[in-house]
Amino acid sequence: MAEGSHAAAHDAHDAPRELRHHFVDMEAQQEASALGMWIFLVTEVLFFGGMFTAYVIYRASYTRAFEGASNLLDLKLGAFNTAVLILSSLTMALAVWAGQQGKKNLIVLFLTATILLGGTFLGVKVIEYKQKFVHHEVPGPHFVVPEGLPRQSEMFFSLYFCMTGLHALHMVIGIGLLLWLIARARRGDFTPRYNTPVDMVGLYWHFVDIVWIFLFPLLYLLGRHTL
Amino acid sequence: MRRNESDDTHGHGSPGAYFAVFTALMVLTAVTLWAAYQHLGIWNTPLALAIAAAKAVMVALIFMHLRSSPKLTAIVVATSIVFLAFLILITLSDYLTRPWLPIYGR
Amino acid sequence: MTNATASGRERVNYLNAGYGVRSWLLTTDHKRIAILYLIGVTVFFAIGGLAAALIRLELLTPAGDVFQAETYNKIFTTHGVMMIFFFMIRGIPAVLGNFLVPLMIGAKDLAFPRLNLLSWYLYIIGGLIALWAVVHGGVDTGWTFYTPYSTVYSNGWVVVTAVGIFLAGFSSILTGLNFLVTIHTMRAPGMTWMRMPLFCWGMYATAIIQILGTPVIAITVLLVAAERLFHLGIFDPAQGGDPVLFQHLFWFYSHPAVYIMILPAMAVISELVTAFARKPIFGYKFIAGSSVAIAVLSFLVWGHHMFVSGQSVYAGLIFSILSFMVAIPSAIKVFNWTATLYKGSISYQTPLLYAIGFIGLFTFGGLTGLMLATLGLGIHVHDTYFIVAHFHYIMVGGTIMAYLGGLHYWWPKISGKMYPEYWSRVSAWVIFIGFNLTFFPQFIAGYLGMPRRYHAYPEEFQVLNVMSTSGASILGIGYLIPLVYFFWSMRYGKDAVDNPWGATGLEWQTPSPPPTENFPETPVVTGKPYDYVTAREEVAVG
Amino acid sequence: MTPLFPEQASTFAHNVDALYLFLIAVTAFFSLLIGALVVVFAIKYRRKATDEVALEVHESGLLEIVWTVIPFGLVLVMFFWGAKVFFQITRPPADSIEIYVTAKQWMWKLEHTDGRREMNELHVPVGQPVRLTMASEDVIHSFFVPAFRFKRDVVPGRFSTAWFEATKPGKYHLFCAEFCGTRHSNMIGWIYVMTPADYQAWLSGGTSGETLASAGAKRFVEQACNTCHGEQKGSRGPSLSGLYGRTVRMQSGQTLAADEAYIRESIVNPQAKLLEGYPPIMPTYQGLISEEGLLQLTAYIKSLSPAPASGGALAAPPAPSPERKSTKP
Repeated sequence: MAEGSHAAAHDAHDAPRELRHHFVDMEAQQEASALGMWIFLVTEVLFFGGMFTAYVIYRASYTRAFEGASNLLDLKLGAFNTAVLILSSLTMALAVWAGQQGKKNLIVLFLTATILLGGTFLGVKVIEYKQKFVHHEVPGPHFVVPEGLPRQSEMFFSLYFCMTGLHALHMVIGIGLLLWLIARARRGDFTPRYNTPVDMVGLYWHFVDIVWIFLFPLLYLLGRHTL
Repeated sequence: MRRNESDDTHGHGSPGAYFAVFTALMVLTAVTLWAAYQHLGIWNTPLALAIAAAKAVMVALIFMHLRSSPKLTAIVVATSIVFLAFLILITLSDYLTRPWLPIYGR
Repeated sequence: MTNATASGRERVNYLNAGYGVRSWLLTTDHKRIAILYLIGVTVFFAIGGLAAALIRLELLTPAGDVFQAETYNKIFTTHGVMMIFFFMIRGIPAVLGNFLVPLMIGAKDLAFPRLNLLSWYLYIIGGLIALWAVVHGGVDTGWTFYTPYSTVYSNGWVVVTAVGIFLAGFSSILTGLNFLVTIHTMRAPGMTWMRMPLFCWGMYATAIIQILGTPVIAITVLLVAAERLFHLGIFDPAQGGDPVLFQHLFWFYSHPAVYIMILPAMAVISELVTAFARKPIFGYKFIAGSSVAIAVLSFLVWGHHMFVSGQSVYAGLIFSILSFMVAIPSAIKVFNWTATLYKGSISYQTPLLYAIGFIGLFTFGGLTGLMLATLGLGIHVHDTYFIVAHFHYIMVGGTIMAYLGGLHYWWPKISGKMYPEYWSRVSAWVIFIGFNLTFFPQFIAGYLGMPRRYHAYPEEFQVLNVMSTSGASILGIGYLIPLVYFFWSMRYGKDAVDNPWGATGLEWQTPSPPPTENFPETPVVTGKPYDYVTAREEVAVG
Repeated sequence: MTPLFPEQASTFAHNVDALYLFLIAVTAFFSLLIGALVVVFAIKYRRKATDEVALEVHESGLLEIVWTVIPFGLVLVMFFWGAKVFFQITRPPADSIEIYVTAKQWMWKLEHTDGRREMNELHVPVGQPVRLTMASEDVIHSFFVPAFRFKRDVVPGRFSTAWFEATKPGKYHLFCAEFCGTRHSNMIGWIYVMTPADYQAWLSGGTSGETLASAGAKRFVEQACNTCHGEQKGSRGPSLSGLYGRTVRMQSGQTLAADEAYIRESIVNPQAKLLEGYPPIMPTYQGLISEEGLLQLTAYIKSLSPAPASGGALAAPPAPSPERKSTKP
């Protein structure tokens, strides 16, 4: 890491207006933001980690229930959503790239694309959830154990809803952040010199993508070959 | 440890690299779907997870610019993985060793 | 930049930089946020303390004749939730850490000042929600929220409390994140890692735990809430869930959380010992390294809370040996503090009294912790008053002693006023005596077999409980005295000089109280910390 | 004056107390050492002039090593000693009296194998190991007898096992040690340890109801377990006679000891561990049989195995490559 900060105070000439008073220069500020964001993502890893632990334990105990219940998920929709989310990661990466160039219109374009893709993902998720409600596969008092499956398939759906639900919540927050970015981009806030917010939201969005990259095989692809 | 300033790509990726990664991610998604239907014995899940991990690494390295980030960032990421492993593996060790000591009586 | 060197009382400092309510509630100055935290932490401590008083009142007699059983259960839950989540975990990092970390490393503020303010609001909102839940609705699960009692059987406001704890956890994460980034990126020129004050090392280690542990409790309480609301079965045995899994997830955070409470205390003690011995700390690298070692090891020992829970005996073995390992860095710290006193120039001012009290009580409390890590013995004393006594020795005898010691030590810097020396010594002694009288008998009661969380108890434990309750009354008075004189000193105390103790450290090289920007000029660090020999001339002036 | 130790009334008590005394000695030694050093230094090196500064004492790597290694050695002793006592407490001998415990808010139900039931009271003979198989109907409870120096959580959804051997006739407290709700502190009872003669007298007094195993046998038929788990050849499920205490082989190739935990799991989650040679057709009985019923069924299935010779063959854990016993009837 940097050996402390550089001695030169920033009060001298042209301090950029985005520079907060307590940082030495823009680079120190950018570095702190990036580190902060990464550390935040660490907390997110462990946040989801609690549920992954529960998943691992119960899947080991109730393998057959999990495999059977997993086969009740709509693989087509799940795979489609995976593709959508990967594509949204691409547009997000391009938005960050556009931000570094300071190309206002491109930023807005790519961010809009990302929002649309994120919205598509959530829309498909709503369809999937609705199917579960219709089939009484939502855990709780109205749950009906699917035919031919052990009773513990309810546990799979408990975890399915918790994990995808929290993931979807992260998507919703992400879309909110993207809208905020678009507003700022249209105002012309982002320049080659200052585009940290785009960068940070990009990190967040990619992280949410990574979570899904793991959720997809763990939830949708269990025991498909046994059919 | 600061990035070089006047780097053409700002030390970050370029659209070309992004498209390449995107293609690889889509291909791997297809592979994992295909693999899920193969009879691989106990290896279905490990393979699916390995593919997921490969995809995650690509997203992190290229999309998230981890490759061109300071070393500290890599340490931060590694820490999260190590502690996640502590949580899962140590908890699992309890469950896996429970049947080791049979409790008999008469 | 403001000219902060103007002499005399009219000097602009962070306290008189603005007076309106807005200037406080919308401040991003880490020092003002520290004061906001001080107020919040004190209020929640008072509430938790009140609950403690009611507990001790009920336990004065064996029959449960003061409160209904249900009321009693709600009271001890209130005590635990308030003290743990809203006082202990936040206390030293949020108040002293917030105030001192930027000062000690020569920065103008924390890296993310607005985030810092946000984290205070989250803390206060979370605290008020939890308070509303435990007081108005009532929660009777204990602070541990063991399932399936909390998810299926309890009638209390578990979900609301969970929301409060979740917000407080988020706040704690943001504070930790802020400290980590600040310490990494904002150190003054010349402030290398090995020149950093040990207080900052302690805060750094604490922040690591906050970052890595807190998310797990956050998801765990969310799952508990979800289970209550939607009847999921993740921890419900009726649906195939395992209550022991809840305990794993809970203690994965809640054991390291103990170190969130004690590491900052150790960090304070390191500063106090060296300042009042006027001698470089003995074994700087070992104390700094042991903080980080504790932070990492603390994540590997949670299962010693579960020796009788039905976890695998082999897991028990692993957790036991690892728990012993975490004792070693703690022992290293105690030995190094003691060695620091050797051939020092020791001044018995109040902060040192607290530090010495800490060393004694922490040593004893820590050693009794070894008994709990010892498998064969831990089974007998688990969930008895022995545990209660042990962790109060660490939490109250350790953390609160250090917190008060640190508050006295840095009070001149925080408020610009001196506290009354006589009364502060009296209170230190009253607290020490009251504390021991309260909690030592509980070790005996625990070994005799008195289970914790009992509303009524068999008569043979009464003598010990009467001792404990009388000690608690003394302890309560001991805590009231500083509350009074700190307030008093803000108006009537003597003005503090910049460096009243002749201590080293950047925080003493700036005016008391410091200007908003912390330092008139960015300081440059040229030597190692606690270099009293080099600093001698300045001391003579001070 | 109150005593400092509870009565020593089990075979664990002496061992636990000896360990405790050792740890007290260590605690006292280090607490006094640190306390004395702090006080002596504080007096001897008190500041004499306000501007006085300590002369630097150089750091000593050797000292750091010494005070790392000594505690390390000490904690290893504690660990191994503690582990030894721990294994004594957690491994019941094979020839014990069996007691079946059902915990519920807020009472203990204790059943003897002959069907005799007690409420918050347990009569046991002195000098004979007693083994507890415990189940909870609601939340987590914890069976704690201070005079015996052991406790064990009773976790819903599984059997918890504990054992003790009382050494001294008398009346001892039974506490619930895990917070279990409003009347947690009322969930206490008594253990009566009796001389063999008194115990016989107690046994012969009063009527004992139906034995646990025969109650279990009834349930076995009620739940139609016998349609699959019959003795005849070609049954859909394995025969259960002689199952308890055997090492069985799973489809996964794993071998397992068929103890109470296994029997219970096979009823509530039969798919978890599939016996080699049998298809996964058994439905789960989770939520369909009460805890008491599960205890009775377990007692019944256990009764189908011959009683072991005391301290006998059952105590051995499954070896890595066990002797192949046929799992088929």
